Amino acid sequence: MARTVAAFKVDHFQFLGQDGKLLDEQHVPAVARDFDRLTDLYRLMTLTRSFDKKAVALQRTGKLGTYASSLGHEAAHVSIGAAMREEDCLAPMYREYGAQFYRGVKMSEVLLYWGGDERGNDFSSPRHDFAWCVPIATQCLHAAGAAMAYKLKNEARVAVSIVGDGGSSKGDFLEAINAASAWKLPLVLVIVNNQWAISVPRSKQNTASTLAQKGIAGGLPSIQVDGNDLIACLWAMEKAVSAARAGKGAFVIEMLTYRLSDHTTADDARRYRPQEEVDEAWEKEPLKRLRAYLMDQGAWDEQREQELLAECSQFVQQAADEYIDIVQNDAQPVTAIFDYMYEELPHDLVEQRAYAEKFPEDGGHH
Amino acid sequence: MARTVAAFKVDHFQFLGQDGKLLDEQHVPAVARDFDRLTDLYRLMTLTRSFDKKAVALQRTGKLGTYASSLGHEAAHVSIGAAMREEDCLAPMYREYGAQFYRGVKMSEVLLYWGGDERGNDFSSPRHDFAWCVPIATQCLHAAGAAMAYKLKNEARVAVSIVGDGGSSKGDFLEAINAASAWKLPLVLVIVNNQWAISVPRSKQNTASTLAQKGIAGGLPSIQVDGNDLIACLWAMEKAVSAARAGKGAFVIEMLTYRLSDHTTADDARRYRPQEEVDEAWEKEPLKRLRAYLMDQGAWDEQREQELLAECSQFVQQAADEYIDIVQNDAQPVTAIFDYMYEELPHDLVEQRAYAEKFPEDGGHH
Amino acid sequence: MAKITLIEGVTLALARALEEDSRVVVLGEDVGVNGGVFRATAGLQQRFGDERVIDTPLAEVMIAGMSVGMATQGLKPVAEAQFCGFTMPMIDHLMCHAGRMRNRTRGRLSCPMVLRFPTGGGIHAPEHHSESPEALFAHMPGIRVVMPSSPSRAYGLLLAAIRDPDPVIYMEPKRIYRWQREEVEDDGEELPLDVCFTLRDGTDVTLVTWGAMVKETLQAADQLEQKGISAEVIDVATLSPIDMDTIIESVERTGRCVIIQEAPKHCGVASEIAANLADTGIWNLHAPVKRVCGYDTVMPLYRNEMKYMPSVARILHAVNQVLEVS
Amino acid sequence: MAKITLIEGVTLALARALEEDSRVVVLGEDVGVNGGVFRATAGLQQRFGDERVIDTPLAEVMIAGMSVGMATQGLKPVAEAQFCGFTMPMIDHLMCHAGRMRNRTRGRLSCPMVLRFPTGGGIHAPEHHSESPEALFAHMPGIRVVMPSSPSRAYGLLLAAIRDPDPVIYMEPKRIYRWQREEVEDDGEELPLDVCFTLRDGTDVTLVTWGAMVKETLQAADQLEQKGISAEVIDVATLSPIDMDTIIESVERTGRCVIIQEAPKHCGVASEIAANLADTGIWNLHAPVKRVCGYDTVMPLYRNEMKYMPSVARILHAVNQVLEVS
Ligand SMILES: Cc1ncc(C[n+]2csc(CCOP(=O)(O)OP(=O)(O)O)c2C)c(N)n1
Ligand SMILES: Cc1ncc(C[n+]2csc(CCOP(=O)(O)OP(=O)(O)O)c2C)c(N)n1
Ligand SMILES: [Mg+2]
Ligand SMILES: [Mg+2]
Repeated sequence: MARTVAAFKVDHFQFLGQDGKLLDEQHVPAVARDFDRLTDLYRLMTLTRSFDKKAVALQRTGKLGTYASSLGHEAAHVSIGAAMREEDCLAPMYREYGAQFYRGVKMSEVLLYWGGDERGNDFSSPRHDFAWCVPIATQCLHAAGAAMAYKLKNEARVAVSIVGDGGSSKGDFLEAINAASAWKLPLVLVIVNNQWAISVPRSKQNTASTLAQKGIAGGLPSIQVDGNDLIACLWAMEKAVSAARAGKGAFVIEMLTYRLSDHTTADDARRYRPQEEVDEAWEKEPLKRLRAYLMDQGAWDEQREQELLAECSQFVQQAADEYIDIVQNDAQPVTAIFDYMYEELPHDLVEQRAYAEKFPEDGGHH
Repeated sequence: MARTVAAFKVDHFQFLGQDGKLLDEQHVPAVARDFDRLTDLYRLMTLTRSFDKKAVALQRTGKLGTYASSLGHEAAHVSIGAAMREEDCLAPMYREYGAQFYRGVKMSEVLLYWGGDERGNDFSSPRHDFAWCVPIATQCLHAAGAAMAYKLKNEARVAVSIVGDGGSSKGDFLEAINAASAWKLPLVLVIVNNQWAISVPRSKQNTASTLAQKGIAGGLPSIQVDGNDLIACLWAMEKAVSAARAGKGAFVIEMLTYRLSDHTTADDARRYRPQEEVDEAWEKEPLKRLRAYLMDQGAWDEQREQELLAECSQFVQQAADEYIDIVQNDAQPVTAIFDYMYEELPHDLVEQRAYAEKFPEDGGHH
Repeated sequence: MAKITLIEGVTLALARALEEDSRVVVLGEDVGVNGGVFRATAGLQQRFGDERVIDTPLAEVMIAGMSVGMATQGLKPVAEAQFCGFTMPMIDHLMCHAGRMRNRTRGRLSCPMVLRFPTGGGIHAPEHHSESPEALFAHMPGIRVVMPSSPSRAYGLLLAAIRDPDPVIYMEPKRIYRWQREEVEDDGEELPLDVCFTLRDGTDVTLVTWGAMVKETLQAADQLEQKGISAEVIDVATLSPIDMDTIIESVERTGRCVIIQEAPKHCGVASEIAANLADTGIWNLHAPVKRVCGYDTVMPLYRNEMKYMPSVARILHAVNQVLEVS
Repeated sequence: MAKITLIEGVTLALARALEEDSRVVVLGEDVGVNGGVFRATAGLQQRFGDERVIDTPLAEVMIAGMSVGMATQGLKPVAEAQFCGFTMPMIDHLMCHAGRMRNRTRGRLSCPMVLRFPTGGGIHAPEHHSESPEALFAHMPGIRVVMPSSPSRAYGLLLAAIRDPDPVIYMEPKRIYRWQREEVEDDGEELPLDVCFTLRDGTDVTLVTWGAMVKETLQAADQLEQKGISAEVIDVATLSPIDMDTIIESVERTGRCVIIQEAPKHCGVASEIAANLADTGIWNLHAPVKRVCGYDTVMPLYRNEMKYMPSVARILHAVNQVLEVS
């Protein structure tokens, strides 16, 4: 005898069409009418894209190491930052600058990090956010731990972690879902599904119809949104963050977007994906869509756009200059290799530090 | 705008009631009428339970190391063995003797293993099955690898792995689901949910309503069965194994049962769970139920039961004697520590082996 | 003052840490109601509640990863791994995060966590319950590794580990969990995390060891004494960083050194100690430095496990080798 | 015969192994269409199809665990980890299963798998891309650890690793992937997995190293030669087990030894070599054994990474130290 003991579904949300028109004028979240907020966020999305361009240029001219672009992810990333409070905690992967800028991370910090200088991770703010996380998906468990800490300390704070479509295959992410379920953690797990994990397409990660449904493993509410629609992303994030803050437990959100760039500046995506796919994705990209909407609604115009672009390029140039200045005039000494290893340097490192100081030329000749 | 992009459910299957009556005479799988087969399996379940009792007794009298009992799991375990073909591959955890006996593993081998002798893992048959696996859930990925091997080699073979309710929280299991989905592997993932992971109750693993739904993360068909109902277990296993063999991909089956014993002989479950819960579980145990059914159907009677019990106790005594004989009269020499490390012993181990032989007394005095 | 065992020293230190610092949280599989499979956390959940002493789902990566997360956000997680063999999935978060958090963020975040677990063989346990993986942890930058060998050191070193502002691996030699009883005052006094303990003074040879092998090493020293040979016995206790000064100072006096470790020999902690002796300690050596170790094999299942581990006979054999040279 | 680089030696060996043995399967993240992030598997999927050269989901535990499973069931998986830092989640399956399968089952099952990955620093890569974790693997029983330092050794050792009936970790020193070109005949000749290679004969001091540090060590030997000092240079190549005979025989002639390793010093492979010199090699030593290593710190981000790694200057400094003694 069979009886159904559990049933689930994954809903997909989109409010803003590719053309910048609302799909359904009647049913839109309030934020769709908050043009001040939307223009602010649009400005940040634009700034993020300007930054991205500058960072890639710095890399191409040998002034920056490998850099992971956020091109095309701006709506997803900015919405994540915008939905959080300062006291909440972000556990990013490595390309979500839009979220971090919103939260107060400086552009020069991003550049320092990719420029091979640990000071990039010493965010001016927020001081408690996690650093960029290279080992894929491990940040999800750090966020779960942060959420656990807030819960145990009775603080109304939420932890948010971001993972990619690739990273969603990893045990760390899946164990984070389970942990969130076990303890009803104030945790939001965002999957930024940009269709590619370096050269591996989403379809090779698994054959499930959505990635959001991974949350069902823990019985978590799990939804999918158009990740190029800022309104949908923000609506979903706010819903999830406020549920988490209210003690209702965790949420999984899959944001469907597209990596318009190479994986990083060390990658050449032409080796593995057709240009037509990329061209098509450009049609759906998030800035154009939001700009069209705002213009349509009279909240934006070409002149403000031009002013914004000029402002942005000035701003990112400043950040670049700041970065160059630091690495050229204030490089970390060799002792910086030792000085942050422990609160108090153990005897073996005291010795090694002194030894290292004997070789001031080291590293120079390579 | 919302649209549902994926929908799922988990069905629960039970055919045989606690009282040994079919829940619905009209809808039962064919095996429910195959009394020859059912009595065979009932015999093996009974034998497994006799073995279990003997093994615990050996441990209590100092003749065996820590032993993990299978008490209460007999329907689940035997069904797993019975649904597989010899050429299929089992990746067990550590207490599924019923499955292994069906497949040809000898009782004396089980005793050797828990008796601290590697020869227990040198199964006389089937030679390709995985050994007992202590690091929880890792066997799921070995089974996935085996399934991948069969798929790549175009062999119509199926890999089956077993994991507990506790183990279902671990990344290895969750990554195996993902792998099975990615490659449509001929893999059956069985969760034997016996409600406890040592002292941690199922409810603390996560708050999802079923464990079967973990399979939804990979879009795998995922069902739950009454793990004390041999007919339901066998029906589900056969369905899953034949789908896998036919190239239809993987399956997740959660079998709901109960660990009637301590976790292992090193554990004392009275420390953490109420006797009433255990008493209640005894009402649902698998042997009684199947026996009642078979008797009801005229396929079994008290005399055959008594004969069987006598046979079983003779059989397990033989196995115990065989085991004791081996460890007393044919102990592994110190060189056995070295001789299976590599196909050809490297020079460092050749030296260490010769050195070890100089200390024949070693180990004796502890 | 009651005489307590090594594992009771662990429990006592955990209780005091939970008592004195509300940021301390104990977590792991079966640490709550059950009080741990070895009873190391017995009674703690009852006393401090299930928000301070937390049973986790069965997921070691999760335990490690969440401990890192909790530690960065103002708690002091003291996580338990149930057995040494099950720490392997935790290595990723230890190596890639716990040991790097402070350095990575230039001190903005830190990771004051402890991972404690029973280690070593000799209790007739199943596979994966009897390994000695300390060398893996000792090779990780940013992480201290400690192993006590007596009830008082169990207490004092664990307190120090929990109070330490950086990550510490605390390995408990389970074979000697209940070997000796000792009076241990619950005075909250910690022991330093960067010194060796000289357990016995001697003049002819220095025996260096840690954890459960302290037992056989002391027995070997006893037997040597009966033959008129005076062995100094040093318990290294902290395996990263190692207090080589104490060891080298001893070898300066004895001229001879045998290092005893239960773990496999190749690239073990004993190798590090011997390597230091081959460097700054070399002029003091009157004989080769011998290492008496577990073999470079898998730890056998229990019937042969004691054949794997260094015995008193093997220690004496090595001591004879270094004494023959003169 | 074309002159090829080290990484091309890897590709050549992979192609030959795929060609000669239908059981060989290459798998990993981005190894297929993309040909690997370093191009080590370039062209292989095209040539051998996507059932022989397989792109996997992003899940290292899965790659390791499935490789173990495949290896027990008649295949020879050659798995790639994308960077050294991402092998940490694989340690569980390597330590608990790959290295134990044969022993555990008394030879019934075996685990002929290879895990290969780029290792070491010096290419300005992001965090976790530049570590040298060989000591962790070398400490694991049942697993061979190999690191080539030239195109021909890359080819010959990888072929041997793949043909080996037991698990082998094959670490590729990415800093010298394209350092030198060498004529390598694709003749299927393997090189032995248990010997050191003497790269340069000398009489005054023995320099022992492996992987990318071979570069600086040879440079140091050149500079020493100009000062009239004759340095022997040994590439250890196989780090577990180590061919100590070759090293000890060399030190017997030179009386002096400096070991150079990029990895952190504490409990590294250099420690093991020095420990052996302190034992059986001790009577040959005329000076302390010096280790020139990476620091016991996190590998810095790229701006300081070369300051972390042993430089020619640091090697020369250590050589001077051991030569001053006489
Ligand atoms: C554990 C681990 N394995 C491999 C890598 C190498 N790597 C870096 S990014 C990446 C792909 C990530 O894809 P996805 O998760 O989809 O994120 P995206 O880069 O697309 O934003 C890989 C394989 C890594 N950083 N960490
Ligand atoms: C990775 C790992 N962690 C911890 C353990 C210790 N341990 C052995 S059995 C067990 C509980 C397993 O529970 P479950 O998965 O439900 O299986 P059951 O024993 O109930 O059949 C634990 C924690 C282990 N063997 N492996
Ligand atoms: Mg992606
Ligand atoms: Mg269970």
